[in-house]
Parts: sequence; structure tokens; C-alpha cells
Amino acid sequence: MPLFEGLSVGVEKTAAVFDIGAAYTKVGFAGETSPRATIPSKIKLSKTDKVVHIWDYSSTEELYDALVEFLHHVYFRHLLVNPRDRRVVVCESILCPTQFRQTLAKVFFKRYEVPSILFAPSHLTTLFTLGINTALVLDAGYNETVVLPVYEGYPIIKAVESLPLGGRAIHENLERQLKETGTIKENGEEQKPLLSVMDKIPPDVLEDITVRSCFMTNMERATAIQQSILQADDSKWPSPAASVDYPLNGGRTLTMDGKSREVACEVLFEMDNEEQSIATLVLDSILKCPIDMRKPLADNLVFIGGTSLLPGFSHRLLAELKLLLTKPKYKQCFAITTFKVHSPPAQANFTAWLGGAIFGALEVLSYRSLSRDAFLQTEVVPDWCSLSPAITEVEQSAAKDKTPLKSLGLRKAAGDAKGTPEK
Amino acid sequence: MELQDSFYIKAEYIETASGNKVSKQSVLCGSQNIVLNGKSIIHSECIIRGDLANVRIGRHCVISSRTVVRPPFKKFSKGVAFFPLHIGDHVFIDEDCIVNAAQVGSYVHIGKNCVIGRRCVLKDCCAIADNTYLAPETVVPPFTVVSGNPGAVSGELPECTQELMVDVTRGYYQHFLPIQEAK
Amino acid sequence: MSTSTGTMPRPSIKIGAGAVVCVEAELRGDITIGPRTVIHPRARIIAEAGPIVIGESNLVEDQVVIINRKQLGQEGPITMTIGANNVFEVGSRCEAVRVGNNNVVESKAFIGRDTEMSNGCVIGAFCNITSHERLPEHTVIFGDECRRRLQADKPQAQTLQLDFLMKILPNYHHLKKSTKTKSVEKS
Amino acid sequence: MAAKLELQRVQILCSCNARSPITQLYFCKHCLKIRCGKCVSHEVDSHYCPNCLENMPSAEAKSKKNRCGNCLDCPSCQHTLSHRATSVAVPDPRDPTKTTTKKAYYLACGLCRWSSRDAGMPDKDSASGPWLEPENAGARRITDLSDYYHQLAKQEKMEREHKKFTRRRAYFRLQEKYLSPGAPGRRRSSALLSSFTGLALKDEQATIIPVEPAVASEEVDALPNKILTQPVVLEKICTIRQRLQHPDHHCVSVEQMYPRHKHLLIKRSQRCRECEHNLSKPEFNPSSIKFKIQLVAIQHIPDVRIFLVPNLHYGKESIVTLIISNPNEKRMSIRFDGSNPKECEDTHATAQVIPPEDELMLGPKDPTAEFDDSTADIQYDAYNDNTEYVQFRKAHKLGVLFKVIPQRATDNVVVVFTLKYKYKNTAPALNSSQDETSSPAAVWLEHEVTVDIGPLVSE
Repeated sequence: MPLFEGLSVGVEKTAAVFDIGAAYTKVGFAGETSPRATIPSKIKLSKTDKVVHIWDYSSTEELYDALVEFLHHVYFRHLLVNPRDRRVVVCESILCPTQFRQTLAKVFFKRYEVPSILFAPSHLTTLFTLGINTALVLDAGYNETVVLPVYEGYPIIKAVESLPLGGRAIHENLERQLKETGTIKENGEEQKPLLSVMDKIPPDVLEDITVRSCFMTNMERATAIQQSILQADDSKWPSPAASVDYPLNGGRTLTMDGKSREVACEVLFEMDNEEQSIATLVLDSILKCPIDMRKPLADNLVFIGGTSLLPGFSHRLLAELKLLLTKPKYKQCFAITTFKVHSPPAQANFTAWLGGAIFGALEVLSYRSLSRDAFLQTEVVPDWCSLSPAITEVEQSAAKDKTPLKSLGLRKAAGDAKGTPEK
Repeated sequence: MELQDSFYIKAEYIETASGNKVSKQSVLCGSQNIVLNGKSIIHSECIIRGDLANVRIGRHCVISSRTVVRPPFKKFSKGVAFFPLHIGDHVFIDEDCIVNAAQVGSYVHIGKNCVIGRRCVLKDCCAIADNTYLAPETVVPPFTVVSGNPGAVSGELPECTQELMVDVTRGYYQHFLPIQEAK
Repeated sequence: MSTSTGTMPRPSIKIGAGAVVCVEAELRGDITIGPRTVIHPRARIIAEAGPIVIGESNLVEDQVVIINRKQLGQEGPITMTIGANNVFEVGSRCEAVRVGNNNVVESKAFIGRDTEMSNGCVIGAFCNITSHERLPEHTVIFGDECRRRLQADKPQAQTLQLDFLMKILPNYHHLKKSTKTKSVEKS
Repeated sequence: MAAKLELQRVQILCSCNARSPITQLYFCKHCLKIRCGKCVSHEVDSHYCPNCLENMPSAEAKSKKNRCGNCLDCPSCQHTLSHRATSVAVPDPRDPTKTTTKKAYYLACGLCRWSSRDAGMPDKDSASGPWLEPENAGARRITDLSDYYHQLAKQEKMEREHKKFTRRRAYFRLQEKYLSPGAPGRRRSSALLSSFTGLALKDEQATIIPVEPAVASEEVDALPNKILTQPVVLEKICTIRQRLQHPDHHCVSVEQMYPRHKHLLIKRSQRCRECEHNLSKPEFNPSSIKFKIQLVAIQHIPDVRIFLVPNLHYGKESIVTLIISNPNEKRMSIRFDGSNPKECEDTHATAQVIPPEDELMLGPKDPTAEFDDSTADIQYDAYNDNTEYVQFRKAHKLGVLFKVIPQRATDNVVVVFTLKYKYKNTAPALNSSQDETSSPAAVWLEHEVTVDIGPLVSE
């Protein structure tokens, strides 16, 4: 057995790459051009037979149980490989809660006995899909939009900006719109207001409506619409898009007017009380960077995340940025007049995953990863934001384990690591 | 939980020499083409279409009320042919199902109100959850649970499924007892 | 038979030439069955609120319920018309007053009275369609959320199956006699 | 089917302290311990296609990305597509004025009626042969990028290897960051990229062929005008599920969807984590329901089932009949202990239980009984059953009486007791490892059983 295992370590198997998003989880293998599967981040618990969202947890135990079953599903239904044979790359948001990554590491290392994990910030991995070292990455996900500048390979952590604007915000806004204006046709002929028949629209339906019929309108129309709403003057509305009859199930048809289709996504660019939108995130983030970085960052924007797949998203965001530059708040501070956007060789919803997959295939993966032995020693995952001395100690041991000597002998090292006491 | 006794009125069921019990309220069309291998129970208001093609049902099967067992057809360039339908041993089919399968293996459980589409193949030791629709020509591999509309693999069965199914179908037969008249 | 059909003049059943209607099928009320239509045993066709007219070459399988159901406040009989080459699979239920041609209603599907089936539609198994609309031609409805798509072609006609059934069913079942004009007593 | 027997009402405590019904447990003959799905190591045993049920060697499965070579899924509803044959009229090659018929094959879905003709895929002349999947448009670029990073990575690896033989010097920025506790800011995230950039900028690394960096553009595609002007046909726009099936190209309208090959399923084997022996190993043949190794608990430990439950009243003693059945073809002695569950803190017991004190004997299981229609007369007298505890005896089953006193006025009545049984290894042939004593000496084993007897009768 040991001999056999030794051999299998010699020819290392490609790493498994995970991107556990708030709405969808992307899984696949390093070195491949697209994820093997993109599945909702939900799992049906065998104990209760209920479907739970991975991110909806109230305690660490709950999260642990959900992750165990979720990863079992991923490994044995989608990846079809033995977990203990492969290193793991996890693309994560830099704002990922410690509790989550800590539990995730525990599940991976203790339950599935993976040899090592690399927690890679998704904003950084995105750069691997472009072959550049400097970019301002905007990740528009489901729960939030996070902007992080990366300069010459260094993420400028102090310039990170985020707002809870993403897919969920759009869905909520859409639901509000539909409750106001949507009508339902049921059995009889007359249209009834939506609220008279249902007080809630299922999230799956909202998602489907968004995906299939909503869009990010262009700047001129958006301005006109805002005017119209502000002045409560319907005549200012530009001629709206066609309305949609959406069959809810066999019995009901939901009619959504063209205005709702257009307005639903506007929530991303509506200024909130603090005068923030996802466009200001970009500018504020740039402003927090040193002056000499600003121009290169503005010239290298990257938009990732599923929400940025909305038709018209990039175009509108650029237009918003340009408009903001003329506003007094930013006019003074910026010498920039143009923005440029990259288009990665992947769909925006899995760009970060692809970066992880490119990186995961590299020979240096083991040097950057947290090995199982290092984790088992302390059971703590080192993190950029933790400052406590205890963590630092761990990091030293982790760093030691990253020396080539040890990282080569993956599984063998387990005994050694336990044998050598911490100096 | 050990299965509890269930009772039937003796006059309403026909018991064959090999121990099959068939409700008189079921329709067995073309009964000369229907084979029940013994100790199988067919409850009331079932329809078994032996007139379309042969139907063979193994030992210790239970077919619950209002279920339709109907051989599937396939179109060829020259005409239509109905295929024989084979059901293995220790198969439990719950109420209100429509079984158009080409083959149902042994130790299979089909839940309530399922539709098994034309020419489906259910291998041994699989289970179909309640209210499932298996689209035509679906194959269900061993030790899988299929559910939904359209049916998709949603779970796994334990390794001891065979023992469990034998236990259930035999127990069901043993506890299916006649009484002379309605109470 | 029941008296629920009392408002109608005289329940009568007309069966077209070459139609195969098994005796074990339940026909109630004023029903016209077109030529070359096959009705399996244990199918139920109930004309309650008015006559049911079934066209040519339809296939009605076991446990199917086709019912012209009385609506609240309905005045006078309403005729339910089913076109040609439609297939009603085992255990489906059709209450639609207007059904075109070449439709397939799969097992355990349900079509409500307010829905109008145009031509070449497929209502998938377990789909409940009750919305007040005319289904566009070649609509396919399937799955647990009644998803829809449009198919390029109408579903293939089941003529071959009908031929086969017309050959085989008389060997095993007693049939209702086909008639031209005269009403037939119910078995 | 487990639901029919309500097997979840009897839970057995696994050696990892989780409770599961007997059907989900394994019995490791080598450790003589109970294992459950949570404490065994799951392994991929073999790959197979769930549609054609053909086994696929793991190397082939890997190269085909876990997809079957023959079977395809409908892009619209994920149901398996079937091949349809039709004849089409084609101009006769010899005489262009006439037409002949030719067999043509296309794919069709039996559920949603999608066909390969909908997607504009040409028909094929033969039934076999591959259906093409479009290439990922970005594949070329991704390969270039990978190659570039590979070169950098190799460089770094070489330097590290080199460093191994020289003095330990933390000259990598990466390590500096990690080793210096005073610079917490960006050490771990920056570690990712920093050393690459460092390397790439060195002039002497002439061997590295740089990849063309991506070019950003000021212009992006505007919202197509037709969205504003044309009516929406929902049926023609892909749902998100359909889109996610096609990660390699952005598919928005249903015409762009193409069928994908069927994803494989696996058979799994289970291994005891302590002794590394297999607990369950299926046969290769995907249609087979047999196992090469099958150490499931139901075949080794006595099964407990609820048989008769009288009305239960709070604080009153009732007599409950449980059936204990013998999994072995030899007799088995059993004992009970209802007193000790107080020791463990997480007990769920809501009632006191008084099990029989005597040692009881379970009759042997007769595997041929299934085919024997006559109910065999077994000399039950030989067991000398005490009617105080034993209600009845039937082949390998024994109806045992338990006294139960519910001690909580709410909830279901749950009792916990320890079941002890004399275990003889019945199949020594399988058990060839040296660590097991060769003598078939029987050992007393025990495990905790939790039984949910049912609700109290409301007063």
C-alpha cells in the first residue's frame, strides 16, 4: 500500500478547483477551460430531507453538516474522483467570513482528507485569465458586488469596496415591481393584480424572469426614466419594451410590462442614501489607491460574476462611470477621462474559477497551499485579516511546511509533521 | 416496524394454485398472455393489458390499487409492435401508477402515483419516488432513487436493498390475510 | 344511467365506421365518435353539459377521462369538439371544450375547460393546464413547472398504432357496434 | 422502502457516536465495530453510463471528462436523447431528375420533443459515430496563458530546488510575507502573484516566451436595440439551467444549444478508516447488484424492530413487544441492559425501559426458507423460553417483551438500551488477515439501540 501510494504521488493528479458562490458553485479540474459543473449552492440534507443553502447557516455545526453533504455530492456525482487524491483550489471572495473558510477547510481536511488547499482570492485569480498583473476587478455576484484593485500582482486591500448589490437585489427589486404592476390571469378572463393571488414570488421564478426577460438599459433611457419617476410624469418614459406573458405554472399567467423589465436591474445604479452605486464603488476604490496607480487601473477594468452577464451591463457601467466623472464629487480628484474593459476568455460567471484552474495546474501549487499536516497541527487557516499572535505562529509553521522538501512528499509528511515539535 | 396484518374479503380475491391473489375488481385483459409466477398480489381496480403483449410478473410482487400495467409499443417503418413487459421478483408497485416499462427488474419499489414511460428499463434494486414521471426510454441503474418530473437520479439505496425488499414483499404477503365477509 | 343528463334531449351515442370502442369503456350522454377512433377499456367519456364530438383517428387510452363538465351558471348545452389524430394517453383528463388536431395529451395530464388546444400540441405527463388561453400551435408543455417550448413540427400521427389496435383489440374485447344515425343503447 | 418498515425508528449508535438505522450501517469484521456512512472513507470504484449501463475504465472516463461516448442529453430538458431514423428524399446521383430515399439519423427527445434538427444540426448517414460539440472559443488563448504561467512556475520551482542545497534564505517575497509577523496586511493574498511578477521582470530570463497580455478596450457592446423593440418569445430564450449546461459558449437563444454527452455515474466502495479494509465493494458490471465485499450491518448484527405497542400512558408501565432477529445461520445469544444509558449525556431517552434480564437465544436463520413454501416445524421447545420475556418465536425471529415506563408527558416515547450479542465470525474464509485470531471464538459485542416507540396516548 505505501509503495503504491508513493507512486501515485509521483504522478500528481490535477487539482480540483472550487468556487462556492452565493448562488452557484462552480467545480472542475485544474487545467481545463471550463468548469465540469455549475450547480446551485444548495444541498438536500439526508437527515432532515430539506434543501438548505450552503450560505444560510446559523451555526458552525450546521454549516459543517451541509458542507459535508454538499462536497460528497460534488465529488461523487460531478467530479467522480477520490477526494484524498487531489489537491484543492478554492476561489473565494476576500470578504469570505473566517467561520466559513475555517469550516470548509475542516471538512476538506478531516472528512475528505485532501492533501492540501489553496484559498485563492477570486479577484486575483481573475488576472490569470488575462495575462496581466494590474487590473481593477469588479465581481458582481449574487449577494454583493466587490471591487478590488490589483497592482503589479498585489491586491490593494485597503481599497476594497463593496455593496450588497447583486442578483439578490435585482430579484428583490423585480418582486417589488411585479407586486406593484404585475397582473395575473387565471382561469377567468380578467387580469388581477398580482398581490391578490400570491403574496410571494418563488426565488426560482424571479431568477428565471430576470435571466430571460430583464436587461440593463442604456444611459439615455435610464436618465429619461429617472426624470419621469422623479417628476411623476409618465409621458417622459421612453417608449417601453414589449410586455411579457410569463406562464407561472399550468394555471396562471403573469403579465409583466416592459417598464418592469427595464427598471428591475436599475437598482444596481440607483444611488442609495449614501450616494453609492456599483459605479461609485469603482471610482471610490480607485481613489483609495495612490495616484500613480489610478491610470493603469482605470485602463484595466475587469467585470466578473454572474450578474455582470446581464445584457447591456458593461456598456451601462462605463457610461455611468463617465457620467460620474463629471459630477463635482469626483471631478476634482480625477485626472482620468477614459476607462477600458477587458474581456476574459471565459464567461463572466466562471472567470474566477478559470483563473483558479489555470493556477491550479501549475507546478508551484504545493508551495502556495496549506497542507493537511499544517492544518491538523493547529486547525486554523491563516488569513490576511487575522492579526492575533496565535495565528502568526501558525503561519510560520505553515510557511515552513511550504519548503520544497516537505511539500513534495505530500501524504508521507503526515507522520513527520507530527513527530517534529514546534520550535 | 414489523408490517401489520391487513385483511381482505375472501370472496373479492381469486387465489391461484401458486398463491397469487388477484382482486376481482381488476381488469386482466388477455389473461392468457399474463403470467404471475406465484405469491403475487394484485389489488383492486388495476388494469393489466395482456391483450397488447405478454406480461410476466415474478414472485412476491405487489401491485396496488388503480395501477395500470401496459406493455409499451415501438414504431417501426412498417408498423407498430407492442413489446412484452417483464417484472422481476419482489417488486412493490404502489397505488395509481402507470407502468409502460419494457422491463422492471427485481427488488424494485415504485412509489405512489408514478408514470413509467414507454420502454423504460428499471434495473434490479432501484426505487422510484412518489409522483415521479419517467420519460420514455429512461434507464434506471441499480441502487439509485429516481424522483421528479422528469425523473432524475436523486439518491442512492443502501447495499442491503435486496434484503429489505425481500423482507417487505414476503412480509406483506404473509400479513395479507383473508376474512370471510366484510365486517 | 344517471339522470344528470336530463337537460339533454336524448342521450345518444354515434360511432363512426371503423371505430373501435371497447364495451368496458364508459360513455355517457350525447357522444359522437368519428371513424377510425380507438377507445380502450376503462376510458370514460362523459357528456354532461352538452354533446361531445370526437373526430377521426383519435386514440383514447385506459383510464382517460374526457368530460364536458357543467359550469356554474351555464345556459344551454355547449358542444365539446375534439378534432382528428389526437392521442389521450393512459390516465389523462381533458375538459377542454375545443381541441384541434394532432395533439398529444400524455399520462395523468389535465387540461381545464378554459384552455383551448390548437393543433400539434403536446401536454406532458402530470402537467395541469387550466389557464385561459389558446395554446399556440406546436407548443410542448413538460416537466413539473409546466415549462414550454415550441417544436418545429407537429407530433407524428399514430396511424400505425391505430391500425395495429384495430386489428388486435377485437380479438380480446367486446366492441360497441358502429352506427351511422341510429342511437345505440348503452351496454 | 425503508419507509414502509419505518426503519428509522430504531437507531443504532455507531462507533463514531452518530445514530443511524441499521440499513445505513456497516460492520467491520476486522475491528468488530459498527461503522456508518459518516465515518467510513468513500472511494470511487468504477464509472458507468447510467443510460447504456456500460462500464468505463477510469482512464477512459478521465480522458472523456466523465462523459459517455454514445449517449447524449437533451440540451433543453436533460433527458436522454434517442436516435431516430427517417428516410429523406435525395436527388439520385445517377439521374438528377429523380430522387431516391436515403436513411438519415437525427436525435430526438422523448420528453420535450427537442430534436437535433431544431438546432440546425445536420442529419447523419449512420446511426453510430460522434455528434460534434462546438469548441470553446477561448481555448486557444487559455492554453497560451497556461503555457506562459507554466514556464514561470517551472522557473520558480527550479530556484526552490536550488535553494534546497544552499543556505536557507528567505529571498522570496512570498516567504518574507509569511515569516514576518509584522506585515499582516496583504501577505497571504499577495503571495499568489507576487513571485510571478518578480520573475517575469527579470531580464535574464530570456527562455520565457511571454504571453501577449490581454488588451482592454474602451468600447463595449451596447445593449442590442432589438431588446427594446421586439416582443419576447420566452420559449426561445435559454433558461439559466440550460445556459449553465454550456459553459464553453455563451448560449442565449435555444437555437444555440447543442446536446452534451451523458455524464457518468459511479459505483462507490467503502473502506474502514481504522483498519483500511473494504467494507463494501460492488462488482464492476453496472447492472449487477452483487458485491465482492459486503459487510453491511444487517447481515451481522441482530436487527431490532417494533412489533406490538400498547397504549402508552405517562408514568405507567406498559409492555412493548420488540422483534429481535438473527442475521446468522447459527444460533446467537443475546442480552440486554437498560440501566446504563444515563451515563452518556446525549441520550434521547424519554422513558425508562426494563428489558429481560436473562440471556436469550436467537434461532438460526435459514436462507433457503424463502423458497420453501411450507412453514417448517421447528422444535421451539428446545429453547426453553421463559414466557415472562418471550412472547413468541418464529424461525430466526424472537418476540421479546420490554417493560416501558414513559417519563415525559410530551413527545414520543423513546427508549434506549444496550444490546449485547455473542458474535461468531461466520465466514473465516473471507477473513484471511493475520491480525484476526484463527479460532472462531465467539465474542460478546454490544451497541446502544434507540427505539422510538411512538406517541403517548393523550389522556
